[in-house]
Amino acid sequence: MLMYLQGKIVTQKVVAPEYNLLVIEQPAIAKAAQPGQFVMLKAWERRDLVLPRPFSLYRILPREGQIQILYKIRGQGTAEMARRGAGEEVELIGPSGKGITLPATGAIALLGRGIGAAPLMAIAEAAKGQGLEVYTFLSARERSLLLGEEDFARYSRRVVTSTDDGQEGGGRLLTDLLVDIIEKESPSLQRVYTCGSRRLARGLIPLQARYGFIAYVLLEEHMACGTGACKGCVCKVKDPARPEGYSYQKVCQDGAVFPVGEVVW
Amino acid sequence: MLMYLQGKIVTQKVVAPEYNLLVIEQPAIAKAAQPGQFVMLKAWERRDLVLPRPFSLYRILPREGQIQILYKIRGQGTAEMARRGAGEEVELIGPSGKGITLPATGAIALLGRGIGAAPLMAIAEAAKGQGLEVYTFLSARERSLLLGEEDFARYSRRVVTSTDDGQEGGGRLLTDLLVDIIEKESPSLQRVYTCGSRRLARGLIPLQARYGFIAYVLLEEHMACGTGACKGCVCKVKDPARPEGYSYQKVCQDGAVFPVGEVVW
Amino acid sequence: MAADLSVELLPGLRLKNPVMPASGTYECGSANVYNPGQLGAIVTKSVAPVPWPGNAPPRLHETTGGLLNAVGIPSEGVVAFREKVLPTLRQYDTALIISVAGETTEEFARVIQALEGEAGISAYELNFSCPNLGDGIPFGTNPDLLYQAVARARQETKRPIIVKLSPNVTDIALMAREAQKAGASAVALINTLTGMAIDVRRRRPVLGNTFGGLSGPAIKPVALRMVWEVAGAVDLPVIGVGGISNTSDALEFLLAGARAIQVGTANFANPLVMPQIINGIASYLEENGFSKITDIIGLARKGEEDWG
Amino acid sequence: MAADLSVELLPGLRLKNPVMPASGTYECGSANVYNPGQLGAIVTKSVAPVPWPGNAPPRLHETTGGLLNAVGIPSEGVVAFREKVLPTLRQYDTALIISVAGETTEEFARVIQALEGEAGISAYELNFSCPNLGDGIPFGTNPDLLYQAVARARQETKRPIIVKLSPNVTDIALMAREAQKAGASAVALINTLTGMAIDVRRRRPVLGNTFGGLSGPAIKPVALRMVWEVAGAVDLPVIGVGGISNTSDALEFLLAGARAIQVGTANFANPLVMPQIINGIASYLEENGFSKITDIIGLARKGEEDWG
Ligand SMILES: Cc1cc2nc3c(=O)[nH]c(=O)nc-3n(C[C@H](O)[C@H](O)[C@H](O)COP(=O)(O)OP(=O)(O)OC[C@H]3O[C@@H](n4cnc5c(N)ncnc54)[C@H](O)[C@@H]3O)c2cc1C
Ligand SMILES: Cc1cc2nc3c(=O)[nH]c(=O)nc-3n(C[C@H](O)[C@H](O)[C@H](O)COP(=O)(O)OP(=O)(O)OC[C@H]3O[C@@H](n4cnc5c(N)ncnc54)[C@H](O)[C@@H]3O)c2cc1C
Ligand SMILES: Cc1cc2nc3c(=O)[nH]c(=O)nc-3n(C[C@H](O)[C@H](O)[C@H](O)COP(=O)(O)O)c2cc1C
Ligand SMILES: Cc1cc2nc3c(=O)[nH]c(=O)nc-3n(C[C@H](O)[C@H](O)[C@H](O)COP(=O)(O)O)c2cc1C
Ligand code: FES
Ligand code: FES
Repeated sequence: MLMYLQGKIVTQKVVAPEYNLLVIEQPAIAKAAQPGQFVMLKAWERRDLVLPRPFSLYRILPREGQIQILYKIRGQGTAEMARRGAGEEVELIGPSGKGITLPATGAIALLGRGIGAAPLMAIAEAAKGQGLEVYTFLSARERSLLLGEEDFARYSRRVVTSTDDGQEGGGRLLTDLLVDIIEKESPSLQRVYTCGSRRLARGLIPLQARYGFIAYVLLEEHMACGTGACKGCVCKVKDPARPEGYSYQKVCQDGAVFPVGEVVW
Repeated sequence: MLMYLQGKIVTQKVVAPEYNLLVIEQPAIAKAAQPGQFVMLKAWERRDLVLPRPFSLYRILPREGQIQILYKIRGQGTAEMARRGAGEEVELIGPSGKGITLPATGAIALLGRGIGAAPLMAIAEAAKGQGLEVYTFLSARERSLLLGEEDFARYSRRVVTSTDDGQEGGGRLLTDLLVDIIEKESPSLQRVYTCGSRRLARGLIPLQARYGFIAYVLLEEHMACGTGACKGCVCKVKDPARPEGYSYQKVCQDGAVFPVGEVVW
Repeated sequence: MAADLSVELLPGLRLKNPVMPASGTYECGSANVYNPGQLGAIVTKSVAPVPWPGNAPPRLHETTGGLLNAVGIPSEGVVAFREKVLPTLRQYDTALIISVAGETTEEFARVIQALEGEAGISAYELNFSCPNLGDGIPFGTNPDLLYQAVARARQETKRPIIVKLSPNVTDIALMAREAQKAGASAVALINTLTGMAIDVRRRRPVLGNTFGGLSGPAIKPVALRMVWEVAGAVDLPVIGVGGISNTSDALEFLLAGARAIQVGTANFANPLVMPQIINGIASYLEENGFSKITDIIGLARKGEEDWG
Repeated sequence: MAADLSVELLPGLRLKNPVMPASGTYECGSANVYNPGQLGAIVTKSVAPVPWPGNAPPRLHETTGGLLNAVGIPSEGVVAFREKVLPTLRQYDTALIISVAGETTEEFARVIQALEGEAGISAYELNFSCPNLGDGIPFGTNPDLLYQAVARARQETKRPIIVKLSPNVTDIALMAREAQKAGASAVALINTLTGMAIDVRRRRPVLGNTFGGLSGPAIKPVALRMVWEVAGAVDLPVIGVGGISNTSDALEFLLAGARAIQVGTANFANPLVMPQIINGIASYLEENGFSKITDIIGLARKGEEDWG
């Protein structure tokens, strides 16, 4: 059930150039949230920024009553967020979206590009907690932008990285690196989750049948409400019942997690 | 000559509930400015606040290369200003307006209500520097809102105060208190400057002939440019040459100082 | 004593307070925030005669103080609406206004026909923002088309008809007068101003639909001016919409002559904004010595002659 | 190599760059900030046939992302303008555009007559925002009046005539076509959107004139949409105006098809905004591999069919 609540900033720290980690005290949301869900956040009184901004839950800590957000400073909203410090309040709507459903047993793989790593951390932690094997694949432009590597290592059997400059993983595609691991280690891979790159998500489509997993992508769309009310955040999803062959689904309510094979790319 | 420059905040301090004193390093403006002039100030990137805000120069310190602004936190712009601290930059356009011309000898009186005291301080300091006698009259709702009393005392032969609650000056009108002093001390009063109350300014009109001084008022009008370009900040000034008997003058360029007798109230 | 917030919006339709959502910006119970029964009325997203998919994404873009939306009117169609949505909406203890969309005069009539057998509908609000299938010009900007569509809808129902006006016209008072002549019970204004944005990096329009509707605080001065004009031009209740984000905004519209107000874009950032405005209006009335809200409706027009 | 910023605004009128002030928002040398000769052109405050006082104060009110102004057209009148103002404006090494205001068709013609003997005027810009003395409707919202006034002005001069369009109309493309038919050389749009604000404490309109014109970032989406529409509808150069506050805003208008842009409200908070935009456009061109500004004019329309 969606809530509209104040949260208090516990800490905010810079984790990489232009990337911040925000820790927020908000017990009700921490208790209700599932991995893959997100919140709408507002941290300003400025009337020029009329919309709250969507952010995935990077970590969900029900016992501490906290949620964490890993974000990239992109425009005016995130710049304002970055100015807030411990003790200040933010406004939150959430938890939004359907979140993910983990398989009962076996292994999962997480493929994140850049800030796309953010929602994967919560999934990694939950999967590990449930006794699943986690394989994490991270890519970015350069090493300093590989986010959360150490934390992922705690929850993963393996963390494989790749940077565009070739310093990590020879700059190879994460899907290729995934195939390597599958071929070498034959994990019992049930689900793959990806975020941060359309190319990565599309690259998973042909691999599903070959390796017997189902791949999901966490989509982004510009959002106004985050609660299903405005109908603004749609993506095209295959729909054989329609003459066009697709229908629009709301990323905020019907997603943000979608099977890669159902999205019209 | 008007300039558009950055200024660096030296200090900002709360001087009364909702009243702050801002000290800004800006040598060129400090050097060029005259008492009675003002600056247009912007201290935000928010695009909802499209206009800079006008503030009188409370003190002009050419040797220190500083200007000071005494302001009341009223709306969103002044609230943003109050959030800025030492070392942060503000944008300034100025010095704007004509400023005042002090008499060569004799005495002047200053009548300020509330934040209207702000521009009078720069006048007091200049007058004292020129060897004139200064009589200062300040009124406010209550004692804590009498602004700059101690500083005025340094430049004034006398500081007379009145508060609406009667704790000071029996709550009497400053014009009445002025008459008392004139009657008792017979100063050689040449000019009277007033700011912060239309009633005070109008009250000075009949006193001019009786006591042989000229009274000026520092007017306020909502401003966009502060430089004479937008023609938005007009007040009605008597103009016998026109059939209507008045014409519009720009507060920012033709004022903000006007003879009380010329303003159409 | 608490001030009386209730208004008789239309003869026989008394609202407990003058605050309601703008069509398409509020879903009952989508956030667990308050009981929608507290509102003066519930207004639905516009309902189309048949299922409509809406526009291609991207559908949203934020501008300075505003929101461009090119959602279009995605709709499950009136039949699905009647079977699946209406029953839950009727549960709330407040007035229910059904927003109706169409691309032809007949389509408006068809939606109304499909709903006439249903209980619990307080009024229809006709949304004329869709281009007319015939000539592509929105009903809302063509006085003759508007007249025809309202007159046709009037034949279908005895229920109150609220005509929602588009601001993209030269003469909003003329449109309101046409609505009145055609039998409208009230007018609501404004719908969104047509706008667009260009992505400078990709060098193409941001929105999938190129054009979108601008809403939010940016448009409030235009909305208020049009409400002022219309309230002075027709003898119908006026509902004010456009950029209302807080109590002070809402009061401006009431003082200009609106008998009720709708809140749209502001719901997104602050899901509690409508109850906050209801409370805020009550406080304003009490602090200023008014015993009932009707005392302030149109009050800024008193002595209108004096100030132009 | 530095990109070529010059544009041929009109046959025979080449500007060194496409950036100029919007009428009424910039006074040459009023702040000692830069040489106005750097600008693509100088545009004056509208000049009236005889001295006009302008509207009663208050004339200004800030709204979210916008400015409401009810300045009116205070003017020294064309004779005083010619004797006292024009000589100094002519000194600057750039194009000079004289904005002309009137309340009747004849008044526009009179202002132009009074200036025809003067050298150094590059073009006239006709400001149709004043209500017509006859029926009170602004020229800018009545296509027939607009046509007449432009045609009449056309008789008076061989100089280029820029027609500045009001956005307060149903069909801006129609207005632009009327201007073209009547002999306009170019169109500039938009002037301000009519709006208002109410003082909730005093319960009366804020502005002395009740209504004012809304400008600033709030109106940019509407201005851009209208520029897009008009650039697709007429065969005339288009000058884009409305809410431009930085380089990115200016580029949006150029990409939409404007051959030049005007900056208004943004001058107040940032007197350096125009030179900054000129430099910003140059950087954008260089970073994106364009050698001249004309390469990007209308570029967002390419493949227009594809995206609606
Ligand atoms: C479901 C979801 C989860 C997300 N999770 C994260 C996260 O965990 N960490 C993170 O750094 N970012 C995340 N994003 C992206 C984040 O919302 C944007 O970076 C942010 O809104 C940018 O705001 P701004 O004001 O700084 O940028 P501006 O460019 O000023 O934004 C202007 C407008 O564009 C929207 N916008 C801009 N970029 C995006 C985007 N990529 N997706 C959606 N809307 C956008 C903003 O919401 C705003 O309405 C997520 C987006 C979605 C939809
Ligand atoms: C020549 C001049 C000198 C001034 N000197 C001082 C001073 O020394 N100290 C001080 O505290 N204040 C002074 N003021 C008033 C000060 O400019 C306003 O208090 C300030 O602009 C309020 O801005 P805001 O954003 O906080 O208020 P908001 O209410 O948010 O302002 C909204 C708009 O109204 C305008 N505005 C609001 N109040 C006034 C006002 N009284 N006069 C003019 N415009 C106003 C703002 O500039 C802005 O455009 C002066 C005004 C003028 C014209
Ligand atoms: C996302 C969105 C969807 C909307 N959908 C509708 C609609 O279906 N029918 C309608 O009449 N108006 C619709 N509107 C317009 C609003 O009801 C309202 O008239 C407009 O947004 C101005 O009000 P605001 O500034 O408070 O948002 C929509 C507006 C938005 C932002
Ligand atoms: C204070 C002010 C005065 C204006 N005076 C005129 C004028 O005299 N003639 C005119 O054609 N437009 C005038 N305008 C309109 C502007 O030229 C411009 O069209 C409008 O402000 C939109 O641009 P902006 O958003 O960049 O300000 C004025 C605008 C403002 C804000
Ligand atoms: S963001 Fe409003 S429906 Fe998804
Ligand atoms: S504020 Fe622009 S002319 Fe005075």
